[in-house]
Amino acid sequence: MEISANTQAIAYLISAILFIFALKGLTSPASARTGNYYGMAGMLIAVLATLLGGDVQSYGFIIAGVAAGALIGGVLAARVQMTAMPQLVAALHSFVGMAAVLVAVATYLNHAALGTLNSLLMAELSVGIVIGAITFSGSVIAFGKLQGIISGQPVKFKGQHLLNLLLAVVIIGFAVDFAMHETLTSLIIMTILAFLLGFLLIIPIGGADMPVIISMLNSYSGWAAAATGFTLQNNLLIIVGALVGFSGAILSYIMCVAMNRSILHVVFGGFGGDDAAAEVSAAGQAAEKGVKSASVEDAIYWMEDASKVIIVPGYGMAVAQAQHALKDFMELLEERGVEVVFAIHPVAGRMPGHMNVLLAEADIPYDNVKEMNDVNPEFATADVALVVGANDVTNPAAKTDKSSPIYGMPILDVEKAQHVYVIKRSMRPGYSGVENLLYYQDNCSLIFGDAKDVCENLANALKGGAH
Amino acid sequence: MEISANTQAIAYLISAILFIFALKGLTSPASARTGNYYGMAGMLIAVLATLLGGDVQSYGFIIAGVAAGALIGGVLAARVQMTAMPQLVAALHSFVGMAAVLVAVATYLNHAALGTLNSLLMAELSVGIVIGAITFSGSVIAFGKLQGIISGQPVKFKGQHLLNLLLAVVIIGFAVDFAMHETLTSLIIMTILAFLLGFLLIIPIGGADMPVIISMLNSYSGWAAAATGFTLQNNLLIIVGALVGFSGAILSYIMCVAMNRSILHVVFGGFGGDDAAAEVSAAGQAAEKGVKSASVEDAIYWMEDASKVIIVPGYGMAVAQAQHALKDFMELLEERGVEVVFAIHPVAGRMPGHMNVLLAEADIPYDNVKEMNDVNPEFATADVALVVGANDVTNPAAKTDKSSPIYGMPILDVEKAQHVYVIKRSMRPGYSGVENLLYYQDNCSLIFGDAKDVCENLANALKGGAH
Amino acid sequence: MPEILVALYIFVLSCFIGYWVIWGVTPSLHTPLVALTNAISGIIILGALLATGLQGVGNLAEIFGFFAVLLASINIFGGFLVTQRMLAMFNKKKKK
Amino acid sequence: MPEILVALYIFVLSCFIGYWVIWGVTPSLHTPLVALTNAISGIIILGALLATGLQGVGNLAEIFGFFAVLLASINIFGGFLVTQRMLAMFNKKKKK
Ligand SMILES: NC(=O)c1ccc[n+]([C@@H]2O[C@H](COP(=O)([O-])OP(=O)(O)OC[C@H]3O[C@@H](n4cnc5c(N)ncnc54)[C@H](OP(=O)(O)O)[C@@H]3O)[C@@H](O)[C@H]2O)c1
Ligand SMILES: NC(=O)c1ccc[n+]([C@@H]2O[C@H](COP(=O)([O-])OP(=O)(O)OC[C@H]3O[C@@H](n4cnc5c(N)ncnc54)[C@H](OP(=O)(O)O)[C@@H]3O)[C@@H](O)[C@H]2O)c1
Repeated sequence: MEISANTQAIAYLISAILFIFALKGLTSPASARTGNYYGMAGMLIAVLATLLGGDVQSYGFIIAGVAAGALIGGVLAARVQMTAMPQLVAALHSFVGMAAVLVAVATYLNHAALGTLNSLLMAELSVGIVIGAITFSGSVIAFGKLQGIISGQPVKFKGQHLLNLLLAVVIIGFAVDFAMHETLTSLIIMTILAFLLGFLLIIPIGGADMPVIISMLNSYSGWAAAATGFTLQNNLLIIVGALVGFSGAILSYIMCVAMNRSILHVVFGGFGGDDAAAEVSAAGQAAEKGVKSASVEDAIYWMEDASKVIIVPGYGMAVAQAQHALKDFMELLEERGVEVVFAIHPVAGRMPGHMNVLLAEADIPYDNVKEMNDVNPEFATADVALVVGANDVTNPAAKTDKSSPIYGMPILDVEKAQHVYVIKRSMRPGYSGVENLLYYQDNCSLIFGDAKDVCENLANALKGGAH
Repeated sequence: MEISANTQAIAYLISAILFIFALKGLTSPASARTGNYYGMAGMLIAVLATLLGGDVQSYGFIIAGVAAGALIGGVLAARVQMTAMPQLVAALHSFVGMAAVLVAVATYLNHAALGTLNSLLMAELSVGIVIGAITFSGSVIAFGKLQGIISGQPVKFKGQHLLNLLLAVVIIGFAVDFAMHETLTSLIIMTILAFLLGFLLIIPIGGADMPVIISMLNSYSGWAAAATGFTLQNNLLIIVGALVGFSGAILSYIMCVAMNRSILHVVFGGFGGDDAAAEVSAAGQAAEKGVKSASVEDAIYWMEDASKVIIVPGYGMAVAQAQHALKDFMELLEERGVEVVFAIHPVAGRMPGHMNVLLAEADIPYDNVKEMNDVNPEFATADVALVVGANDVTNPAAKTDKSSPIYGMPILDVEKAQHVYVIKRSMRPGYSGVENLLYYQDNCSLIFGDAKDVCENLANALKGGAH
Repeated sequence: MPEILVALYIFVLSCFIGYWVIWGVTPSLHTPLVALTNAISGIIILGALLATGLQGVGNLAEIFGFFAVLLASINIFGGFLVTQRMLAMFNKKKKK
Repeated sequence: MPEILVALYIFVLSCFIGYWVIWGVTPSLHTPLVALTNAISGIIILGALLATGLQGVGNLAEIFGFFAVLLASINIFGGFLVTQRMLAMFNKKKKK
């Protein structure tokens, strides 16, 4: 069976519609699964329409590639820990980037063999290759930093940004030469330099900033797909590319707003490494007051008969995998008639929506989980706020201390609860390296220990205690 | 100066973007004016690009047409009363419909003269003509009913819907004949029948249902423009047509939901005319309890020292043009430290957003104006709810009386206020013809009189009274 | 792609845009929305211009075209101006 | 319209759709969103299929194409399945 170009175009349109509905499904958890199926259907239709379109004539390599890809992808998806999602995502981005480069080069070779090259095509190819290559090497670095293969420390040297700028200019130069004179060497040099640029752009960024970078690279991978669509005159690639491009861009934007930093600051800033200079001011004064530490029993005392407990999970909960223990604890509290709410800050954890996925993994119903703006007014009426491995997102310095690097970042109003208990292992600061003024408040005590252990102890205390 | 087809295509794209931003501007009153300017700019660019495109070679008729149109349109816009907006809108829709018909016919004539007709083109032309003609005659009837030129009563006869269906089939038949054999007579008959169909479709619908119908026709006029875009291979027309088409469709949908009726019920129902059978049940029982009537002074007594007064405007306020008097009254109350809120039901008045425009006309700041869902919880804390010429949107029967035709329609929870005063002229029911159970509640009294007069009296009482 | 398919693509994508942009309109501006869509549906004037301005074809087409230009212009000017008038009312800020 | 302009139209319209559809995603599903966009950006496989399957051109292109198919497939399968896994967690209803 072979379908005409027009049938193919209509199939592509249907598949574009399905992709849009797939994303629209994510409007609510209830419709999200159906959305994912729409996405799968769209992909299937698109692939079939391409295979049947008459342009594809040999299937051996394709079958091999898809089979191997299905196997690898399936295993990755089944095995990955929810806490390792950022790495997986980075790895997948790098694949899209590399695929874009490979497709562009192969398209060039095909057109060269058929003698159908022209300047516009070569210009479009260059755009695809450069964006793809940057996406690839950038994502590889991001993956390495997140996985701990490469040190998370920002690698910095003088004139870094100037070098990158220079490199970009040189790349454009080679691209122009390639587009105008069909010079193969220019193509090769351009590609290599683009890989290098991706590497240099991401290496100076601290490991902790990787979530924003990953979203940025997600956006790039979308634009790379769109650029490929222009080269291949394939409208479906253009549509999907734009959708993905916006997804990454909007997520980076959301993260930056929630951290009160500009994207430029993330890309050029080298945040969260060495310089913790400005934080002496208010925090320094507060330090002299000392910090109270508490035992599990102290905390239970206030929680077991409370009317409302708000739990604030953070990165530490993810690291310690404490969500299941928290779920047990929540159920025990609810059995005693305590209302339990989980309060999620938009950048708690290390990627957008990170906490939601972990809580969902532990089967915590999403009606119990509230976003920052919805839950903030509730702290004032809560008996206890239990902070589990969260830090920066609870730091009142963001509201009060103008000299703090996180000043202006919207935070959870934890300090308004009657009692605040914070579970963490040490006095070390969180991601931003800023000391947390919350710990010096009268109503706040710290429970030192691993989040999972402490949560299990809390649950046990509630079970065991002969109340 | 003449521009190439490509430049023209880019100009059209820019103008499409501007139109989208124009509509996006209406997201908030703050950005709406800029949005309107975007719309104007988009239109200017589109017209210039067309005139310079090389296809247009004689300008006499065009200049005359635009000049006359500008004059008529300008005068209409400057003169129209805000309360007469529904009529204006209906008239303008009819123009779009007629223009679509004229353009399609002229396009046919041009192509016939040049000998470039083909079946696809003629099929598209037929779609454009039929939708355009229905839009035209339907809107003319709607205009007539709203303006009172034609009786608002639904005109009904047996077999009406069957006749319409038959007509539609016949129209399609002639369209097919035209597209296949280029028969001019078929074209003419098809056009005439389409005009007739538009007439027959709208004439059985009661005057009070016109707002929904107008939105529906708005939607049609969009689809007519899109169909013209297909015939002329003009992508800008397609884009704008789809935008307008969705606007009308969504507004009809919103109205239907707010009235808890289906669009089919509106189109085929003949609501709000004769049959007031079912309403005896609960309303009948309540009627025996009698209704309290009150004087302006009674109402002032509870309002002058209240902490919160919620004003519920409705169709009667629009008819009486009472918004300016209400504004004075609001200011006098505020001077006395009373919090005044205006509560807007989504279908208060006779078109979506009707009340908002009137209140804005009277300079009432839009911070004082709240939508139903936001304001409903506030009634319980209000000392007085003052209902000014609203009726159906306050009828608790919608919540309690399953046999009521308006059962299930979301309403304003007026009855929860401590005291309720309703300004209206008589015991006649509102638009739906259903008796209002609110009037029989203990905390409710009616102030009989024209809304404007009563509001002026209220203001005077507040000024004059030596409190 | 043949023109008709291009048109179809554009139509479908525009429908999505229409859906979202209209749902984004705040309810208090629904009346101005109606007026504004009235104005922009005057875009049908492009068809009218082409019909009227084409050289060397029948007079009848030109006359039809003239009326189409006239009607569409009324929509455009009437629509934008009345929207403007309404929005000007909304734009007044709280004085106090 | 020349193909490049068609592409431009489609690109611009899709950008608007992208803007609205992504802002509509509820924050609690942002992680699945990232995984899903990963999956659908595997659409680059279309380019890979064309590059690999074209008859009678150099072997080099075919090999490049093979790797592109492989990488894109990993994305597609990995992306959809991990999204599925995550969403399955969300879908469990409150038991009580
Ligand atoms: N979510 C995103 O998309 C995103 C993106 C970019 C940046 N960020 C940044 O990430 C930060 C997130 O804030 P956050 O409050 O969730 O985390 P955080 O500020 O990084 O703090 C995490 C806390 O968890 C504690 N912790 C670590 N491992 C633990 C364990 N095993 N048991 C118990 N406690 C443990 C740490 O203290 P100890 O070492 O003393 O235990 C630390 O104070 C924000 O600054 C945000 O800007 C987030
Ligand atoms: N807004 C929309 O988009 C839309 C669309 C379609 C249908 N509708 C329908 O329209 C109705 C709107 O409800 P509504 O509560 O605003 O109006 P309503 O139910 O029609 O009631 C209007 C009331 O105003 C009174 N009134 C009329 N002229 C008056 C004057 N000069 N002075 C004082 N009172 C006067 C009338 O009583 P008297 O005659 O006794 O004075 C009547 O009870 C709903 O049923 C809705 O479904 C609205």
